[in-house]
Amino acid sequence: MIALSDYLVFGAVLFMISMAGIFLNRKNLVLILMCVELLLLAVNTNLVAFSHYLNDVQGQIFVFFILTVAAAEAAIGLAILVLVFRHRRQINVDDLDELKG
Amino acid sequence: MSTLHTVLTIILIAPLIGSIIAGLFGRQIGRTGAHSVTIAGVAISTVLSAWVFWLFIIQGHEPYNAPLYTWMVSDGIKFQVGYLVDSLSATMMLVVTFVSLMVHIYTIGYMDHDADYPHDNPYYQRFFSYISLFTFSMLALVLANNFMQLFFGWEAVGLVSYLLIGFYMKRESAIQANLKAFLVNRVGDFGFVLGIAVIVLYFGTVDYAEFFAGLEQHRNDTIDFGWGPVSMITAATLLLFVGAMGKSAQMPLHVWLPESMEGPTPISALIHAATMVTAGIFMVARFSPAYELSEVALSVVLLVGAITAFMMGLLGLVQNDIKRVVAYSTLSQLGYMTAALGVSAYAAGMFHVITHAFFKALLFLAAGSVIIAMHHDQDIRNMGGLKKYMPITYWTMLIGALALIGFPGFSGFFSKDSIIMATAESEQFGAGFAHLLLVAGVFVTALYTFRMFFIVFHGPESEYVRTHEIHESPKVVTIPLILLSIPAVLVGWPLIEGVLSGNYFADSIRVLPEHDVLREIYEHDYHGAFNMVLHGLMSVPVWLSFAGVATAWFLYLKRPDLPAKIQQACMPCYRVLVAGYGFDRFNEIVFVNGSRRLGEFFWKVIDQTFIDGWLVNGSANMVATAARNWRQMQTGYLYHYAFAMIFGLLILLLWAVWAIK
Amino acid sequence: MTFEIPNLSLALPEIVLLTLTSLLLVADTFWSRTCRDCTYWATQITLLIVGWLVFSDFATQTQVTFDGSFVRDTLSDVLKLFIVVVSIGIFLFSREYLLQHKAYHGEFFVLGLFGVLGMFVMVSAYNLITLYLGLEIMSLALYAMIAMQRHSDRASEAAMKYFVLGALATGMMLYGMSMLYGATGTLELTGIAQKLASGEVDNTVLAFALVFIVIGLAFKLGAVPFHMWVPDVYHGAPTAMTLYLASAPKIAAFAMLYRLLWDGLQLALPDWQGMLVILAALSMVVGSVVAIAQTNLKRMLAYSGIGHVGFVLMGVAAGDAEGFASAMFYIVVYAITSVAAFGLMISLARAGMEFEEIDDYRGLNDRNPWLALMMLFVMFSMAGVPPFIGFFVKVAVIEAAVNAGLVWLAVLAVVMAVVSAFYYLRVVKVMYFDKPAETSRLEPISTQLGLAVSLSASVLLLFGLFPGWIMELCYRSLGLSVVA
Amino acid sequence: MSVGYPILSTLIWLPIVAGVIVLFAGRNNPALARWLSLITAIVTFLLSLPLWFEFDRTTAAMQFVERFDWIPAYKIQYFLGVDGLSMPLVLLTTFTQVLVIASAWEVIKERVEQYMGAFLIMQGLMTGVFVALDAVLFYVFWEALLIPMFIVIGKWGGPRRVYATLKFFLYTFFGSVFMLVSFLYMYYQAGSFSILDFHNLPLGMTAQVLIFLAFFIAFAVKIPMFPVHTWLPDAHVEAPTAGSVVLAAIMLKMGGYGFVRFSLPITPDASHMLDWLVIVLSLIAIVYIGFVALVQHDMKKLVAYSSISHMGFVTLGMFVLYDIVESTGGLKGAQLGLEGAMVQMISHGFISGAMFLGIGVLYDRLHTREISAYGGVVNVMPWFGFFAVLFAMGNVGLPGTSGFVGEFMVILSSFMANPWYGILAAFTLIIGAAYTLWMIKRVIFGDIRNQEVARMQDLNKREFAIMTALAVAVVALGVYPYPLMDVMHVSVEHLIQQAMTSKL
Repeated sequence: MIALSDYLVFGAVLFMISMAGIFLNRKNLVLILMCVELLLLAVNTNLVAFSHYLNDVQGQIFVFFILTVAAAEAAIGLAILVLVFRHRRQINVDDLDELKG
Repeated sequence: MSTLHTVLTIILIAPLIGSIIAGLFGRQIGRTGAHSVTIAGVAISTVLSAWVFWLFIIQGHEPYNAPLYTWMVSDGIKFQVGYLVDSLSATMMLVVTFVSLMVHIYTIGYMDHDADYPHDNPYYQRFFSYISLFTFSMLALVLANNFMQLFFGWEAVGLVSYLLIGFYMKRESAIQANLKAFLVNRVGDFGFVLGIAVIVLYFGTVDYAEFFAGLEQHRNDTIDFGWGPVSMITAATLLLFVGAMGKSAQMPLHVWLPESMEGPTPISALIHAATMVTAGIFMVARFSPAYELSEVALSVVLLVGAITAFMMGLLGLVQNDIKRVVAYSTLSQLGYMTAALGVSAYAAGMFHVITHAFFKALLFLAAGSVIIAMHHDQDIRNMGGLKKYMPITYWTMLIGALALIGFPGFSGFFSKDSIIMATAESEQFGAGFAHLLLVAGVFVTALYTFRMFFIVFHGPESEYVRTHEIHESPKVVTIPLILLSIPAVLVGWPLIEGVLSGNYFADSIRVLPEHDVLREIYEHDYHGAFNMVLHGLMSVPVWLSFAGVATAWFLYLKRPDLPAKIQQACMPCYRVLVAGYGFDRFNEIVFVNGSRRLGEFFWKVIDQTFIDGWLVNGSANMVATAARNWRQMQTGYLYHYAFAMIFGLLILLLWAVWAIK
Repeated sequence: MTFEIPNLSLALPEIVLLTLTSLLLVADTFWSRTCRDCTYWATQITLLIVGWLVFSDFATQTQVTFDGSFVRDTLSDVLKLFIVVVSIGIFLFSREYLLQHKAYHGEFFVLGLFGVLGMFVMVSAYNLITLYLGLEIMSLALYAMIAMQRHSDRASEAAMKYFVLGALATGMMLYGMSMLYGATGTLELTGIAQKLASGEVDNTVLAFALVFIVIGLAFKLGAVPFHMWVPDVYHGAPTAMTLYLASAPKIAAFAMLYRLLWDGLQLALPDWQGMLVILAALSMVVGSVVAIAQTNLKRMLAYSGIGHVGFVLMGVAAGDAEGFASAMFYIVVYAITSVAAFGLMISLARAGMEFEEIDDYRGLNDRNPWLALMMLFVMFSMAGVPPFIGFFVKVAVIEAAVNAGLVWLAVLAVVMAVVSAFYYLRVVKVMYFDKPAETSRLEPISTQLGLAVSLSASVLLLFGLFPGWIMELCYRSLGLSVVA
Repeated sequence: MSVGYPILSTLIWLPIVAGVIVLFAGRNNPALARWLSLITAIVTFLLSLPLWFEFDRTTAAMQFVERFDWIPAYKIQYFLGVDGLSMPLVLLTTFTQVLVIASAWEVIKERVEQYMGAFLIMQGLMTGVFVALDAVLFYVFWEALLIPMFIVIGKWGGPRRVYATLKFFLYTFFGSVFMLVSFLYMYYQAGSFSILDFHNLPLGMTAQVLIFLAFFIAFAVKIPMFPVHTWLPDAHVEAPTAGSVVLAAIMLKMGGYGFVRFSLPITPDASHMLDWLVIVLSLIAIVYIGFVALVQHDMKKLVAYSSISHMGFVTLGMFVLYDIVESTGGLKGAQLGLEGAMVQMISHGFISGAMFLGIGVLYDRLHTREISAYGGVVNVMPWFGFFAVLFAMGNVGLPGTSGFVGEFMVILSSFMANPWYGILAAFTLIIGAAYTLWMIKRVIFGDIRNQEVARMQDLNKREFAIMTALAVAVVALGVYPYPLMDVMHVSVEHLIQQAMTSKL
C-alpha cells in the first residue's frame, strides 16, 4: 500500500525540481516552459492523491480543469516564445535583460 | 479727571505731538514750522512743569498717584500707564523740560547748516522731532508709577539716543557708536528686565506703591539661582542697578558714552549729560526703600560709583576732543552721583543730578558754541585764545567749569560737597575707600576741566584760529547759555538745606535712620548755606580743586612744554589712559569677535554640517543610496526574479514554522 | 439523483459578457476592414450592458449558485461595478494609444473583455476551482495583450517574464490549494470555513497551504518579494496595457484576497496575518525607496504601485472587516488613480514623444497648464496629501492598522509615505519648476480625451472633498453598518 | 455671537473659490487676476471683522460653530469654531493676506494668475487650520497648505528654490504624519475625531507620551524649533517675498497654535513630564539661533533665523506653567506665559511680515539680498528707512512696539518658573538687538555704498500703504494690548485648567 505521504513527497519533489529548473536554467526558455508544466503536474499529483485518500471526487475534477488550462497556457507561452525568437533570433534566458533596474 | 491729571497728560503728550508733526510732516511744514511746533510743545510742558513744581515743592501737595489707562491685564497683574508725581518726579520734570527747552532753542542755531546734508534734506525737522520725542520719553520715564512704564521710558530714551548718536548716519563712526550705545544699554536692560522679573515674581505687581507696600513683608525672602538662597531684595536691587549702570554709564558699561559724542552737540547736552544718563540715578533714588534693605547692594553701588568717578576722571586728562573731555567729565560726575546713592545719600545724589544737569548742559552747549565757531572742528589743539572772539561763550563756560569743579558758592559745590561729606560720614562697607577716590577725583576734575578751558580760551592762537574768521555765536545759541548759567550758579543755594535735612524729598526717598548720613551732617555740621560756603573754603576738597586749577594753569599756560615731557616719562600710564584702560579692546575681542566666532561655529558646524549635512541631507542621501543599490537587485534576469520568489517562499515558510511553534 | 438547473440569473452578467465577447470575437474579423471603430464601441456598449445588469439586480444579500461555487453579494456587485467603470476608462484611453501607435486592432478590446470576464469570475468565485478559472481567464488574456504589440522587443520580453513568473506563481498557489484541499477535504470556501470552525484541521498542513496561497495572492498584487515582474512589465508593456494591468486586475486581486482569506480562511487569521504584515512592510519600504532612483515614469509608477500594495496589505493585515473595507477603499481608489495617471500619459504621448521619461515632463506647466494641473492632482493624490482622495485611503488603512494594534507598522507606513512623497514631488517639480526642453505649446488634445482625462483626475479631488459615500460603499459591501 | 452668515465657512471658502476663479479667469489677463485677488482679500478681511466685534469674551466655549457630518463612516465632521486662542490668528491671517496680495502687485510678472490663485487658496486653508475643530479636517487643511506653498516657492523662488521647496515639503510632511497616527489612535479611543472630545479623552501615561511626541514633532517642525529648524532659512531665502511673509507671519503660527490646541489639553501629563524638553529647546532656539542670526550675510536668512529665535519665546511661554507650579506652588504666572506666547505670535506675524516685505522692497530694486550690497539706503529712501528702523525696533522688542509685549510677558513668566529660564530668555534683549541693528546699520545707515544704491527709489504709494498698515498694527498693539488680551483671557484660563487637570 502506498501511503498518502509518499504521493505528497513525490509531488513535493516534482515541485522542487520544477522550481530549481526555472531558476537554475540560464539557457533555454523552452526548458522553463517545461518546468512550468512540471509544476502543474506536481499539483495534480497532490490533488489526485488527496482526492483518492479523502474519497472525494472534487480534487480530480480540479485536475481536469488544471490540465485544460495548462494546455491553453502552454499555447500562449509558446506564442510568446515565438515572438521573442522573432525579435532576437534566439531564446536565451540570459538575453532577456533589457528591462531592469 | 482732576486738573492735575489733565495737566500731567498735557505735559506728557505735548512734546510727542510736536515730535510727530515735525517728524512725519517735516517737509510740508518746513524748518520754521518744525522748530516752532516742537518748541511750542516743549514750552507748554515746561510752563506746566513749573506749575507742577510749584504745586508739589512750594505748596507741598500730597504725592499724586493715578493711572492713565490700563495697558493690559494678565494673570491678575495689572500693567498700567500712569503718573506718580512727588518731589522727586516734579523736580526731574522741571529739570528735564527746562533743559530740553533750552536745547531746543539752541538747536535752531546749531543745526542751521550742516555739511553732511544737502539743504533740502529735512534733517533739521527730523532733529527737532527726535529731541521732542526724547522729551516725551524722558517724561514718561520720570512720571512712571510702575516698572512697566519705567521700562518703556527707559527703552524709549535709549531709542532716541540711538537715533541721535547716529544722526550723522553717513559717518561710519557715528553709526558704529550708536550701535554700540544701544547694545551696551541693552546689556543693562538685560539686568533691568530680570530685576523687574524678580519683583513680579515676589510681589506680583509692577506698581511702585504696591511694591513699596510689600517690601516689609518680603524683606527676608530669598531667591535661589542654583547656588543656594540669596536675599531676594539684594538680587532685585542689584539687577535693577545693572540697568542703571548701562543707562548711567557706570564701569564697565560706560564704554558707549564717550563714543556717543558722535551725535550733534545739543543732544550731548540734553541726553548724554543732563537727563537720560541720570535716569539710572533717578531710578535708584526712586527705589530707595528697596535699596535701603540691602547692604550688599548699597556697597556695590557705592564702589562702582566711586571707581567710575575716579577712573573716568583720569581719562578726561588725555582727551583732545573738546566734547570728549566733557563726556569723560560726565562719566566721572555720574560716578559721584552713584556713590552718593551707595551711602544712602539719595537726596545728595539727586541734588547733584539737578546741578549737574544745568552746569553740564551749559558746558556742552558752550562747547557746542565753540564748535560752531570752529566750523565743526572739535580738536582743542586747533583752538586757543578764543576768549577775545567769543566773550559770552567764554564767561558762560567759565561759570560751568567753576560749577563743575565745585567752586564754593556755585551749584556744583553744594551738591558735590554733600556727597563727599556723606561718604566720609557713612559706615557703609567700602565708604572709606570710596571717600578717598572721590576726594582725589576732585583734583582730577579741576585739572582736566581747566586744562581744556585754558587751552581753548587762553592758550596761544592756533594756525586755524589765526587764519579763519572766528566770531561769537548767534543769539539763539547764546541766550540759552546765559539762561542756563543762572541756575548753574544759583540752584544750589535754595536746595541745599532741604536736601541735607531730608525734607525736600521727604515724600519720595526713604532712608533708614541708621543710614541717614545727610541728616547727620545736617544736624552736626550744617549751619546754613552761606556758612557751608565759608566752611568749604577751608576744606580739603576745595583746596584740592584749587590745586587742580593751579596745576592746569602751570602745565598748560605757564610751561606748555611740560605735558609732553610727563607723557614721555610715563608712557605706559599714558597708553593705558588713551586706550581707556583697554575696555574697548577687550569688548571687541571677547564679545564682538567672540560672538561672531560662536555664531559662525553654530551656523557652519552645527546647523549646516551637523544638522543639515548629516541628519537632514544625510538621511535623504541614505535613502537615495539605498534606492540606487536596491535597484541593482532588479537585474532583469528571469531566474533572479524566480529566485526572489523562492526566497520569499522560504521566508514565509520559516515564519510559518516559527509561528506554529 | 435529481438534476437541478442552477440559478443562472445570478450569473447573468457573466453569461452575457461571455456571449457578447464571443460574438464580438467573430464580428471583429468582419469589422476589421469595414468599421475600425465598431469593435471599440461594441466593447464599451457591452461593458455598459453588463454594468447595467449588475446594477439593476444589485445584491443586498449573499446568494450562491452552481452548487455554492459562485456567489453574488454586495461586495461582488460593488467590485464588479468598479471594474466596469475602470474598464470603460481603460478602453477609452487604450483606443487613443492604439490609434497613435498604429496598432489599432479589435483583438485588444476582445481580449480586454475576456480579462474583464476573468475578473468577474474571480470576484464571484466561491470555490477554489472557480477562483482558479477566473484567475486564469484573466491572466491568459493579459499575457496575450502584453505581447500583442508585435514589433516591440520590450513588450515581448515583458510578456515572457510576466508569463513565466505568473505561471510559477499560479503553480505555487495551486500547490497551496491542493494542500488546503488535503487539509480540509473540500474546495468550497464555505466548506473550508466550516471545516476550520470544527477544529479538525491539521494546523501544520494549513499553515503550509497558507504560505503558498498567500504567495499567489502577493504575486498578483505585486507585493515584495514577489514584485519583480511589476517594474519590468509596466515598463515593457505598451502604455495602454500598463494602464490595464495597473488598475482593474488589482481590484480583482483584492476580491481573490478577500474570498480566500476572509470568506474561507478567516479562522486561520493568526497564521496569515503575520505573513501579510511582513509583505506589507517589505512592499512599502522597497516600493517607496526604489522608486526614487527611477527616471522612467512608468517604472516609477510601478514601484509606487508596489508601495501602494504595501498599504493595501497593511489594511488587510489588520484582520477585521474594517481592515478589509479600508483595503478595498484603497485598492479601488488606487485603480482609479492609475487610470488617471496612465491616461494622462497616453493623452500627452504623441509620435516621437512618448512622455514616458520623467524628463519629458519638463516645463509642462508652461506648455499645457491644465494637463499639468491634472498630473499634479494625480501625484499629490498618490502621495497621500489632502484634500485628495489619496489621503483618505491612507488614513483608512492606517486607522485599521492602529486599530489592530499594529502601531509600528502604521508608523513605518507614514514614514514611507514621506519617502515616497519625494518622487511624486519630483514629477511636480519637473512639470512646474523646470524650463521645458522645447517651448512649443503642445497641440491640444481631442475634446473627448480631454474630458476623460480631466474627469479621471479631478475625481481625485472631488472624492477627496466628499469621500464619505465611497467609504460608506466599501463599508456596506463588507457588511459593516455605518452610523452617522 | 452670531452673524447672519456662516462666517467661518465664508472665510475659508470665499478665498478658495475666488482663487480657483482667478486661476481660470486670469490666465491671459494679469490685471484682472490682480484686482480680483485684491478685492477678494479685502472683502474677506472685512467679512472677518465681525469675529472680533461679535465675539463673546466671557466664555471659553467655541463660538460661531458650524457642524455637519462629513464622512460618516469615520464620524468625521465638518466642525468649525473659534475661541479666544484661534480668533486673533484668523484675523491675523485675513489681515496679512491683503498685504501679501498687494505686495506682489507689480513684482510678479510670470503666471500672475497662478501666483495669486495659490495665495488665495492658501489663505482659505490657513483659516481652516485655525478654525477646524475636527482633527481630520484640521489635518486636511494643515497638509493641503503644503501644496500651494510648494508651488509658490518652487516656481517663483530664488536660485536654489527646488532644493528649498522640496526640503520644506518633506520636512513638514515628515513632521505631521506622526500627528496623523496619533489622531487615529485617539479616534480609536474616543470614537470621534472631534478635538473637543480629544480634550476630554482619558489617556494613560505611555499613550500620552507617545502622542505628545508625535504632536511635538509635527509642531516643532512647523514652528520651527531647534534642531528641526533648518528648513526655514532655506525656504525663506528662496521663497518670493509674499511667500516668506505668509510663511513667517502665519504658517509658523500654526505650530504654536497646535501646542495650545492639542498638546497641552490632550496630553497634560505628558506635557508635564516632557516640558523640560520643550523648554530646553526653546532656550536653545533663543540663544543659539541668536548667534547664528548674527553672522548671516543674507538679510532674509537673518530674519528667518530671528523668526526661529522669536518663536522660541512662544514655545517657552507655553510650557513654563508646570515649572511655575513646582517652584512657586501656585498658578500665578502661567497665564502670563501663555498669553505672552499668544501675543508674541500675533506680534511676530506683524513684525516678521513687515521685515520680509521690507526686504522684498529692497530686493525688487537691487535684486540681491546680500547685506554687503547695500549701505546708506536711508539717504535715498528716507521713508523706507523710517519703516525699517521702526520694524527693527519691533523685532528688538522695544517697549511701545508689539514685539515687546509678548517677550516681556514670557520673560517674566519663565523667570517665575526658574530664574535661569528668565535669564537665558532675557539674553535675547542683547543678541536680538545685536543682529537686528547690526543689519540695520549695514543696510540702512552709512554712506551710499554704490551707484546702484544711489539710484534706488523710495517707497511708492502701494508699498507705503502696506508698510503703514503694518506699522500702525505694530505700534497699536505695543501701546494698547489690552483688547487683544481681553479676547483670550477666558480661553487661556480654560486652557490652563485643562493643562493642569491630570488625565491619569
